Amino acid sequence: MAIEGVKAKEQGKVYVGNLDETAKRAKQLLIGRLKLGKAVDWATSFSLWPVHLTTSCCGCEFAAAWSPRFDGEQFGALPWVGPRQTNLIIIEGTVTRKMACAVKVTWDQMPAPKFAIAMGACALDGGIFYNSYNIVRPWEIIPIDVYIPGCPPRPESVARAIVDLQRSIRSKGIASKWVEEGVRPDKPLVAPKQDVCSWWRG
Amino acid sequence: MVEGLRFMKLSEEMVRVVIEKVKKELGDLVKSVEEGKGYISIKVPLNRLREAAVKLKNMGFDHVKSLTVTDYKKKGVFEVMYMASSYLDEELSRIIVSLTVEIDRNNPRMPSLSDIWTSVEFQEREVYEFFGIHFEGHPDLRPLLLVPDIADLKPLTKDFIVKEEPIFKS
Amino acid sequence: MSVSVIGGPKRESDLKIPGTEVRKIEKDLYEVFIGPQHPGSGHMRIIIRVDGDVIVEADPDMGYVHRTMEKLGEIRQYIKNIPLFERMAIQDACNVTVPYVLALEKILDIEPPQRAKYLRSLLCEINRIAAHLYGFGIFGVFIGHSTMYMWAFADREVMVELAEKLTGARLTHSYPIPGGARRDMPQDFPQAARKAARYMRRRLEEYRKIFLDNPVMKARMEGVGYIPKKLAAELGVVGPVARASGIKYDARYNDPYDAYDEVDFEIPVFEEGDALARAWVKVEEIKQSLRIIEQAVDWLESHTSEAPIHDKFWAKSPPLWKKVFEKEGRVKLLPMMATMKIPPGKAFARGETARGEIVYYVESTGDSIPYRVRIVSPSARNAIVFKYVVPGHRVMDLPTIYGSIDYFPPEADR
Amino acid sequence: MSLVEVLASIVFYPPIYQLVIVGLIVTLGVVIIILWFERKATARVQRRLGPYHVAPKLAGMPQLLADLLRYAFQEIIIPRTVDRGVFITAPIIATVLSILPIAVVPFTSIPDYWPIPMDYSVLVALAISTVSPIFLVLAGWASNNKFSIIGGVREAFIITAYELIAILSILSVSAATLSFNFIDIVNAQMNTAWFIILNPIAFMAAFLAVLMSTSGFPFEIPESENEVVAGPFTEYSGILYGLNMGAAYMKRFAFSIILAVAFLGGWSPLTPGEGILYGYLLPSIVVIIKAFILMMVFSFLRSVYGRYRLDQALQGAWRLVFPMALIGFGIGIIEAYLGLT
Amino acid sequence: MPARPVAKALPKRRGLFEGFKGNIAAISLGVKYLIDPKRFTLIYPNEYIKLDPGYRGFIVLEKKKCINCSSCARICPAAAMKMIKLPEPDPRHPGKTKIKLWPVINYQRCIFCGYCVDVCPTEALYHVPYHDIVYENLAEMDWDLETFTKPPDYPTASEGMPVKYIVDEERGLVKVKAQEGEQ
Repeated sequence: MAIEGVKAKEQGKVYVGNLDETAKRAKQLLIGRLKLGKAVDWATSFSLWPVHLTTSCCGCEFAAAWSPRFDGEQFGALPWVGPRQTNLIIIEGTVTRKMACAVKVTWDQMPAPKFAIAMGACALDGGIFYNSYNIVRPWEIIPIDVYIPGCPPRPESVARAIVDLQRSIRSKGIASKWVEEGVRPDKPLVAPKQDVCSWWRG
Repeated sequence: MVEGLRFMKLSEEMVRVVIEKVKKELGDLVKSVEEGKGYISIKVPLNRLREAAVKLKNMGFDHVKSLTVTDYKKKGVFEVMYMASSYLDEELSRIIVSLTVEIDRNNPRMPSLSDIWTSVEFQEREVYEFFGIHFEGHPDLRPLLLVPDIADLKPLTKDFIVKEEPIFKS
Repeated sequence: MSVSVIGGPKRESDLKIPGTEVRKIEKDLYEVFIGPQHPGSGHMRIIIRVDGDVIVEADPDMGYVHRTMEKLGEIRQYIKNIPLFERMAIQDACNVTVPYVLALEKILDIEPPQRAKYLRSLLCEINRIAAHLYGFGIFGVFIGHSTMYMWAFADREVMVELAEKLTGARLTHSYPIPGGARRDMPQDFPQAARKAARYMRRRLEEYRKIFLDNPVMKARMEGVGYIPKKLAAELGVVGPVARASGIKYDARYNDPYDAYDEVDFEIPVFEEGDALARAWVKVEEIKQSLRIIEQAVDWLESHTSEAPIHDKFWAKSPPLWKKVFEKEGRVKLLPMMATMKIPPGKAFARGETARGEIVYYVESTGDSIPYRVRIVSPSARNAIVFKYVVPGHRVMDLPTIYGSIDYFPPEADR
Repeated sequence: MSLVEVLASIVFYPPIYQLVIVGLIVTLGVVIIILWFERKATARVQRRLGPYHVAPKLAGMPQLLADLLRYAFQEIIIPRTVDRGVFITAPIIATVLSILPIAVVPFTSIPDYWPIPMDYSVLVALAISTVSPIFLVLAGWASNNKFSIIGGVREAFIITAYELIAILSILSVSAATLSFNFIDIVNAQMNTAWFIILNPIAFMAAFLAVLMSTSGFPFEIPESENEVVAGPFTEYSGILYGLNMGAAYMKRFAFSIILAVAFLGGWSPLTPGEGILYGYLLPSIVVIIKAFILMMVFSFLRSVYGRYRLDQALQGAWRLVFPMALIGFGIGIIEAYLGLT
Repeated sequence: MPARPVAKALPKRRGLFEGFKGNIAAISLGVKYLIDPKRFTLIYPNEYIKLDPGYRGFIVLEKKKCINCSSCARICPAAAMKMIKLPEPDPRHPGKTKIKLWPVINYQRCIFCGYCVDVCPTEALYHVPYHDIVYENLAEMDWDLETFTKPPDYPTASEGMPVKYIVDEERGLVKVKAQEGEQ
């Protein structure tokens, strides 16, 4: 992964040798020769851990989707605390101007391959707050894989979205493609740039 | 049943008693006292607001439920209402009094009451960002909810216009 | 499996990445930003300064869910505001909208029929239990007890199921309308409600065993976040927080609305004022809500079914309206509802939601949209607790206090 | 010798068997199964299903495999602010050290199959087990993240509290048998009764100490997610986090084996006989099963308890569990004096 | 009999013994549920909840009944329901067209409040009792008139079997099979 502002030579230079090069070789070996691609897709699709970022009131139904009646854990999805260990973000409703920065930062903190689900009318086109002066459409800041309509959507809809995402990961080979080539086959990893943190930086 | 905890539906009689009491207590401070729908409106001049607030607090109105500001653009004033009520006094807790002042829309400055009623502290911060009313003597007057660039627009004043979409699809 | 090197201050401008700026703080204080991406803060941020393990300063940074409801309320027709304000606390939808409807009814000077009052109160109490269980679950997971979360959410589903039977939506019921309610009770509802009430009572005993009387959890809650009665009155805290501190205040009692002056229930008041007492207030309130549900269901069953809406909106309605009501129990709205003009006036109404008292101030100038709507929600009033009660506690007490006051950011930020 | 015998003699060469077979392969399997069990049991108590769709017929057993594989192929993010050397090496060293105690615990009484024959195996096992937490503290410190540092400091506090208790309570067994050798301890138990019956107080103390050291509920304080995100591991991603996650469970397994040998009679109902099968393999399976049952108990507690506050945990450790360990030690001395063992 | 505040006190239990008892009670309750979990989990794609007919799900227009009054668009709180102008042959003046208004819905915004259904003077709009449909791109959700006039595809129904939840006194909610013909 290229980082802006760092010379190509400096990249990947860490204490324990050239990790980037090592990782590349390992990738070639594992995916190319051992045909682990299918297994990676299978593992990723059954290990979608959503990061614990509650943007708004759809969080109620998000919580209910992991409650005993709908139990999101049956899909192997476990809401997790730190963004570094997760690979799925569920935008739960309205994203306000203040929250947009948090969404963007959280998304950037997550390791690839990562996925995003937009939940609720507010996360699609603002819902009932479509003309509010304080909201941001989340698809303007991060690339969304699945959209769930409803206000709030039923917990089954969240389950439906996870099932759909799992199927598309397996059928399109998103995770293995990422491991091999470092790109998402279907979508760019980064959405159109919009500086949502400008209010913070001042 | 404990005496004093007896249930009584709020009657006009009770409201009238409280109005009399307020009138007696506040004396010449008030411009007018009248009964509104669900509250008693006490209008006071701006320069005697703090005096009136102290007296109300001593009467037993120990907290503020709502700091309501209305923008009357045509009149050129902000109407600021401190809706106070009581927790510790069983009888007064049924009544809500609103301590109302009008301030100039173009120079929105008024004394802060957050040292009299602590419960109003966050609401004064909120009013500060939404209307730009500067509360003199507030310990911590910063925007509370909004990001700075929107707080500059003073979104709850009538100058800030939000449009609704028409019912026809273009 | 590739390695990326990101972040970190390299240049002066890099220092401005949110959360990483280096600022000088007096003394050896440690500034920790809790939230908004953080399980212990929900969708808000609390900036705490820590001296060792003790918090010396807490600054709640709200507004992450500020969705400008007061402004949008000023540009929308009266009836459209009901779903709008409902989004403040969707797990407590009926309770937050009833006071708005009450304010409108005060200006319109109409009184809903008795049946509508009972229906609204019934849904309010179902919502109250659901919201208390929601709060319980969040509180449980905040102090690490995931079973409490799961159990509370499992039992909340029973209440959600009841509400769905009654209104046709899981959470966002949009149930009360000026002058009445939108649906009548279905035939099989009373039986289900009574079963649910009996089930819930038994479950509360199990909650006590695994959570409230569990020595580990009790140690976490006892004496934490102590708010004395005087301080509670001074800070103006509401709801279970106030009642756990010995304040005998409940809008259902002090300013009764809907059917609350006809049903028999208690307002539990505790003196201890700590997190444990706040948890117990919720348990006792759930018990009382179950009583109200049973009474309301009895009343509704023993009275004949009629449209739960004021005659003003029903008497002149076309025959189709009556047909639909008889067949499905659904109250159809008159098209004039959309652009209904309300006479000029100002009204102030309060109601008791699960988290405490919510107040609405509605000002009308005779137009079809309100001139001003002011909402002060319970969480907005409880937010002050963070500033005045949290300092002096340990870092691990912050989630306990947060959970015990049942703070719900979308409601606080409006 | 036939090929099978040659292979068996290599595989069951004690250092290889204990470190590679039991220490790596069995431990990995046990961790995967116990994590699955933990999620399933918690789900049962919480009235839900737990992992299921990954393999409906196996009740979601491969769930942890999927998680591990996902971690292995995820991007590893190393922030520029961290101390890279320590950041990368700390979890690896912690993982290795956490399974090392297994190397000195004998699984049988036949001297041929002792990994490292020595008279002080109890002391060595305890000594090795005290090293690995230091690398967790280091991991937290190297992450250069406020939450990690708070988590690291909490870990350090917890170490001071449980270390003495763990050592003292396990040494009470040594006191009772007047030996620092696990073989003598097991033999003594086979002669009389298990130490969980002879000295339940010491066992309780040891149990709680192990719970604290592996941050199991109700002592899951360093990683308590509601204040400090993931504690020392906040900045870790990909396989490095997987290692960190696994290290705690591996450590728990190593401790469980020590407890099984010291308190639950080791290979007790079984008397090791001749040959690899009866002399080494079966006894070791008995020990592993006992350790597994202990781990199941540890895991079950997650569904009943929340977590203590840091100061309460420390207070409990010093005020309640430490005296318990002392009393247990006293009981051990009395037992030795009375010649019970 | 109206409300009344009642002062209550926390149960006072202290000491080592009470703590021990509390631990035992908690653990035994946990074990009880470990043995008999009383669970009612919906195994989602294999089962789906058959919702009550009164449920406010996706909205469908019966074009025959619609009288083009635009009440629904006027009452929609989220401005999701919009009127589109479509030319159609005028029956009274053959050869000429006239503009008619038809409602269309945008599920990017719809909040499922059901106001449009309740306000419709001819019951031309109705709810279908399902809600769990997701989309992979935004444009699909802005429905045109043709999509709006027929019930949306429901993939879940072909994958699983319908279940219903009933309130039970012992177990809270109980999952039962929904009969095919049952409403």
